[in-house]
Amino acid sequence: MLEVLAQGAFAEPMASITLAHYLVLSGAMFVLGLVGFVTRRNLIIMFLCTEMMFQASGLALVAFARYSMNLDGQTFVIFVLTVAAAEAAMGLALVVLLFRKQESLSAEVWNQLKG
Amino acid sequence: MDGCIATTLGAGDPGAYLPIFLMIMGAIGFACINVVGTLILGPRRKGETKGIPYESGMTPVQSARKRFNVRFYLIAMVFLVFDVEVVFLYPWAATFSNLEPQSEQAFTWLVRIMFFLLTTVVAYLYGFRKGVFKFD
Amino acid sequence: MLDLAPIAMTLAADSPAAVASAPAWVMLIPAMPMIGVVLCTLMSIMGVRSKLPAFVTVACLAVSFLLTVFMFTGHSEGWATAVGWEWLHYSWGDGNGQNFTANFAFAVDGLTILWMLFVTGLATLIALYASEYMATDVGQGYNRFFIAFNLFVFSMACLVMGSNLLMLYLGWEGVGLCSYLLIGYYYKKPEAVAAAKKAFIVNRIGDVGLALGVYLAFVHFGTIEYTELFASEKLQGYLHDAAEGHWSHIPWQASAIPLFLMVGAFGKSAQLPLYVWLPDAMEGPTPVSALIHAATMVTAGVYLIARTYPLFQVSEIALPIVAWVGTLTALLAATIGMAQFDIKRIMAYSTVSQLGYMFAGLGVMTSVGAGFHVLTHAFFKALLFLACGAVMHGFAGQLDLRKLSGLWKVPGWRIVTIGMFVGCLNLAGFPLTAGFFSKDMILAEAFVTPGFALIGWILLFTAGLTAYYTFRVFFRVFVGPVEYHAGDDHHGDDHAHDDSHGDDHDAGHGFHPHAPGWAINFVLATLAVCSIVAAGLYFIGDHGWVAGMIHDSTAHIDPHGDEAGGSHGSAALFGLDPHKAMYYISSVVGIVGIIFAYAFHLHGRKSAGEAPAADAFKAALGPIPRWAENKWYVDELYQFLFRGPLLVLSHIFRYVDMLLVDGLVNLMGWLPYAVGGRLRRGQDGVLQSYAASMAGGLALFLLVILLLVNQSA
Amino acid sequence: MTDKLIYLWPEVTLFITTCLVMVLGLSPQAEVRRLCAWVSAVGLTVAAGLAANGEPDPNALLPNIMPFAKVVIAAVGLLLLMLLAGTVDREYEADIESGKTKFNPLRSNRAEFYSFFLFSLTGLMLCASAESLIWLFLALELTSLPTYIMVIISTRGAKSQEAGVKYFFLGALGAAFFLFGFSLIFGGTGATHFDDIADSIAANGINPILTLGLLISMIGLSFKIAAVPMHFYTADVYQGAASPVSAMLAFVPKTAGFIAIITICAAVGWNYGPNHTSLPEGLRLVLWITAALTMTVGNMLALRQRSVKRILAYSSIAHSGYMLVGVIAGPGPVGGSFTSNGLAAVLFYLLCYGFMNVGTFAVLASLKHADGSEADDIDDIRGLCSTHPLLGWSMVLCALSLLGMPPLLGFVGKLGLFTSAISAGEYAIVIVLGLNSAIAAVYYLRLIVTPYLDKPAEQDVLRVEKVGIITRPMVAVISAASVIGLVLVAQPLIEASSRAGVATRHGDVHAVEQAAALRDDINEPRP
Repeated sequence: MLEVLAQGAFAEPMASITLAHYLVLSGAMFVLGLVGFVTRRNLIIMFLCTEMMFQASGLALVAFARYSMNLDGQTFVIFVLTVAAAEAAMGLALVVLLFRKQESLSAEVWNQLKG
Repeated sequence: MDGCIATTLGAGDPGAYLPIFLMIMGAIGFACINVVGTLILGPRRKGETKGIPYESGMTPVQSARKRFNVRFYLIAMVFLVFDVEVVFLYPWAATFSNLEPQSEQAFTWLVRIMFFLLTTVVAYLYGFRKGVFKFD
Repeated sequence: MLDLAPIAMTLAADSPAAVASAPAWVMLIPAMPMIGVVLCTLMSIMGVRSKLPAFVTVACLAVSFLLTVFMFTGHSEGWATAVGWEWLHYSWGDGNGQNFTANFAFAVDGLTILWMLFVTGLATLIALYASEYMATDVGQGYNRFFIAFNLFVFSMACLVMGSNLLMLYLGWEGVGLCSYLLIGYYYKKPEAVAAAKKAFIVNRIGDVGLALGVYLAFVHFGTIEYTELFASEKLQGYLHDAAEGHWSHIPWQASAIPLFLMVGAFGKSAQLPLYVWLPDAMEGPTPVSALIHAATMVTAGVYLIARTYPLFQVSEIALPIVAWVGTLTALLAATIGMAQFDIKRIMAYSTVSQLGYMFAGLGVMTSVGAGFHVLTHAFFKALLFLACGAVMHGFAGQLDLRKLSGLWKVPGWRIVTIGMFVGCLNLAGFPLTAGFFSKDMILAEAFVTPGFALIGWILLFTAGLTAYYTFRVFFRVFVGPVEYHAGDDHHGDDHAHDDSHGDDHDAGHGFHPHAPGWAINFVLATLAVCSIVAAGLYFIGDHGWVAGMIHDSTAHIDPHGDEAGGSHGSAALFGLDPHKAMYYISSVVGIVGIIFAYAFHLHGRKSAGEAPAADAFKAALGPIPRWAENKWYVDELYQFLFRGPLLVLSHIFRYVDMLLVDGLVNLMGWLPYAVGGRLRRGQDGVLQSYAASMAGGLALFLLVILLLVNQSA
Repeated sequence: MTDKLIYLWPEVTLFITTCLVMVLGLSPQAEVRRLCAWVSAVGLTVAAGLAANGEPDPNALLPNIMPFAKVVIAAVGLLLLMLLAGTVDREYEADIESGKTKFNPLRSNRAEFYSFFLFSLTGLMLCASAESLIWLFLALELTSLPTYIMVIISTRGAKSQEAGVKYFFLGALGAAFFLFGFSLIFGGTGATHFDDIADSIAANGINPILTLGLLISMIGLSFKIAAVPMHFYTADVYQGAASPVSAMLAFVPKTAGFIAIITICAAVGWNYGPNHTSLPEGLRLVLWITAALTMTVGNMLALRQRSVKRILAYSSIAHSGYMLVGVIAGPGPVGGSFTSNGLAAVLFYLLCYGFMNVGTFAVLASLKHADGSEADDIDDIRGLCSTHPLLGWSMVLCALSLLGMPPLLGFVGKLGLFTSAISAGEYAIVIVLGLNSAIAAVYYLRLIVTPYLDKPAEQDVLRVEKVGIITRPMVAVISAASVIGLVLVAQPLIEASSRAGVATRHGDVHAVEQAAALRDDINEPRP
């Protein structure tokens, strides 16, 4: 499958690792994060999964920045890191609070609001 | 900008969507195989052990919940936030030395980073008022 | 530059749309009642428990009235507009009908001034009356009443003064809303709530007609501003065709407009077949009945037709329909009124009947007659209602004419009786009263207009019936032996209940009616004087003052090639000038009616409940009086025609599916409900399933769209 | 970049106010702490004034969006501030006053609550000024992150914590989506500035990576506007949060999302399709399906609710669907009026929705049960017109307006959406919109009939009482008055939104002349 991609659209004759490789890796990270978010019940793991999705975007950004020689992409990554850190701070505080309340980190205990 | 992918791909060519499609399929497929693989191969246990903070298989000998002082969390978070500020200082510092000294541009850059640091000061002030830095 | 200026000026002068601008204070006329609304609302919020809202209302409305008088004296001729602000402006092209403008603006001409004079004048007087009438409700109810009262006057002012059909529509809905709120004022009484609902629903039918008419007018003529609409070349062309008799040259869209507008007018002015709400509307407080449901709001239909008279003239059938509907309504309502016992209801049917006269007047092309009748009717009908209200107020809600008698001799009721007498004379068309002249104008015009003689005869007959049922009330209630029974109903439970009276109110003795106070008497006296003086208006100017006002408006017509409303050289009735002939004929008819009333209801009557002559005559007529008393079963007929089948239908659906309880509406509602129920299962409150749905949604969207784009690309 | 600063004074003002409030709210003196709300109000008013006098930016894709959107944000923000006042720390402050406890900055939430609110509004305004993907991303996050915490601290109950969990985690997921989308847009065009993106698209056309990026970012952004398939959190979160915060959630992130969607679509341009008046097929299709599903799902879910807040939440979902119709329709022909400009319709509708929605939530926020819990059940508003007339009528008016009843504000707003979609030739979605308006009538009528016609049962009379915060009923009444009053001044508002909805890159054929005309327009002294 990778060969198809490499020979098709993204072939760069010189490089052995092409943009396509980065993109597939980034896509896989994104989907893995997504799948992890959906399947895991532990709030911390779920949060780490969203971080993974963020970093997938970061990887794609860096790869694209390198490809199009536009450093804006790399700047973007720094900002993404900051936002991810802020979100992490909030997420961890939230997890602590929730754990104190319910004595569990499972996401399933929070199901009173529905319908 | 000339290097952008559009030129390589050729817009409007229906075949151009095939690699994208395959790429998505590949990404989804890879992820799904992993998940399905763990479902099939991995042992499945449910219960209390699964809900505990450490999923490494270690059974905690006693409740993990000791009464840590809440300040530990606060310090951890303050560190996290202030730590990230530095990320912005590095690129700035690396570029600033290349600017022409005394130029208007250099001045603008200085003002900008000062404003940025000022916001950090406000955050510090807030933390101070909140009592994060009191260790009594 | 210099050469062009005179040309431009000539163009401006020639252009029919050139309109004078009215002084800005004209906008204060609708603004004053709005200020009243705000003040009364504030008082309501602050929990004022005094008569303050009433006096604020009277003050605001009086200022409004004075300004209207200034507007009248300062008005010269033709249109004068005052633009409040540019309100709505949509355009989707440059062509005709692609540019929708409706400004919050007011346009003044003779018709507007005529209407505004009696609307604000009567509103002031009736607010004063209500300050005493509603006194037992002081507090939140009192405040609520005056908020709605002010809002009504504001809406009515918008309706009458607005410079475009959208403003008219806005006011139209506004007065409908206020009418609804005020009919349902005693909301604890189920009848009042039902009456309010009925009025609301019946009016909605009319409003749909009006809305369609306005829409069609916009689509066809490309504007709804009066000044532009009536001056438009299209309309002038149609009018020319109509005058020449080339009806086929007029497109059907144009001739359909009046038909839709007519439906609106029939709804608001309680004409066949939409009149059923008005008698029930009497459940509201009497000042409301007097102002809204007798004098002003119900004449909005007449106003609408008079205002859009040129539109009506481009349809061959519109005005004849109006004439016939009006005539039949007049007759039907009069027959029902003859058999009722509730004096307020009798007045309500007489209102329906008199409105029928006005429509007939419009239909036979005497807008002057209709306008004059609107004016005189406003005064004497308000007077009659307020007198009835005083009786109701004084006798604890008693309105049955079989339980009241000889009020003239009860201390403190002289002014009410005199007021009632003046009102009755006017309504009965007694010679030389205002009602006499205005009715004669309509009757005479019906006889001289070719093809409408039958209408004239029916209306003449109805005039006799009117005289009869009017004086039936007067002879039963106000003269004859003294006897009275208190009403068992303290209207709407809101009236103060004086225990010393309440114990044995059916006995007739022991109950002491409380005579009206200064406010009620003052208002009644003023109105009585106004009703008498109104007759004098007929002798001002060439053809009466009203004719002058109407000529200066869109309702002005020249149907026979000579002065409208004047004598018609060629036409004659019994060899006399039709108006002169009508003076004699209708005098005789009116007096005969009164004599019948005397013979049946005063002569030889010993008690309040029994009138031997009338009862004997009634027995001779068989079941007819009972049918009339039951309003010819029109309500039941409507029930049978519309509600009955719907109920049956809903029962059928009920068997089809238990969910379909209320008929068709719920059938359409069912599907979303069912789907909603299914969808709710997705909202199970678990984080993971939400996330899974989101992820699934993303994947699904991407696949679908990539596949679709792939195919189409 | 530096030139852009002159457009950012409202944001700067808000930021300074935020810093002030953050520090003031932690003062040991109760009087100083009470200043928070007032300082915030002053800051917002100044920001509104600055925004109203703000200059349009002729170089932006939507040159006039800034003044209009920012004024709307500040105006609705002021209403929201009045509504939010007194939400947190009421018991705590009372305890301090009575001497039961001493002030502990770690326990106090007031400073955070107000400053986070202002942060969120700052982020929202920054969305309107965004000129690049990075900026837009940061602004969106600045809008959202504070709201997560506001939800959690809005009440002390477990419900708001549950709402917070769901909102935060799903929000992070949504953010990851649109971030990934943004990175692909960057990849597809090689630029982050919207100007450059538009240039690149104009020069090279749409490529698959860009299409994919646009789709994923639209789906990610549909979390902000609560649209299908990211709508699941809405009802739970609105129900769990305190009513004032729910009111804020229904306006602030939604506005941010719509501004972001409009900006991105403006970079792509409405130059595709047979008449060169619609978005590229893929983007149009995703918005189309989202819009249709969103309104349908939202309305159907609302039908069978008992909780007023859930009804309003689902109605908020449905309204997002309505507004997406305007985005699909696009800015219409060059020089067209409000009736053909879908973007203007969306911006105007956001304003309408802000007022009506705040009004309904304010009515709920003004009521509480005897035990202090929030009013939420439909029975709580039964017969409200007779027990609390002002609140009852406010509810009736706002619900009528949400229903789109002429001549109220909601009708004027919806009219624009309808006409713009018709003039863009999107008849199918107009039919869906019409059908949905009919379905929606069913549950809005419940909100109208229950307070107005239903009489409270005997035991219901004392069921709810007014809360002791005077500003909340005031907000309800102001909103209800605006629902009527703003119709009377609809013309200037419509004109302003029509100006705001002009996209320079739209219709590249005309782009040059239009931008020139616009610059002339801007340079003319305004009255």
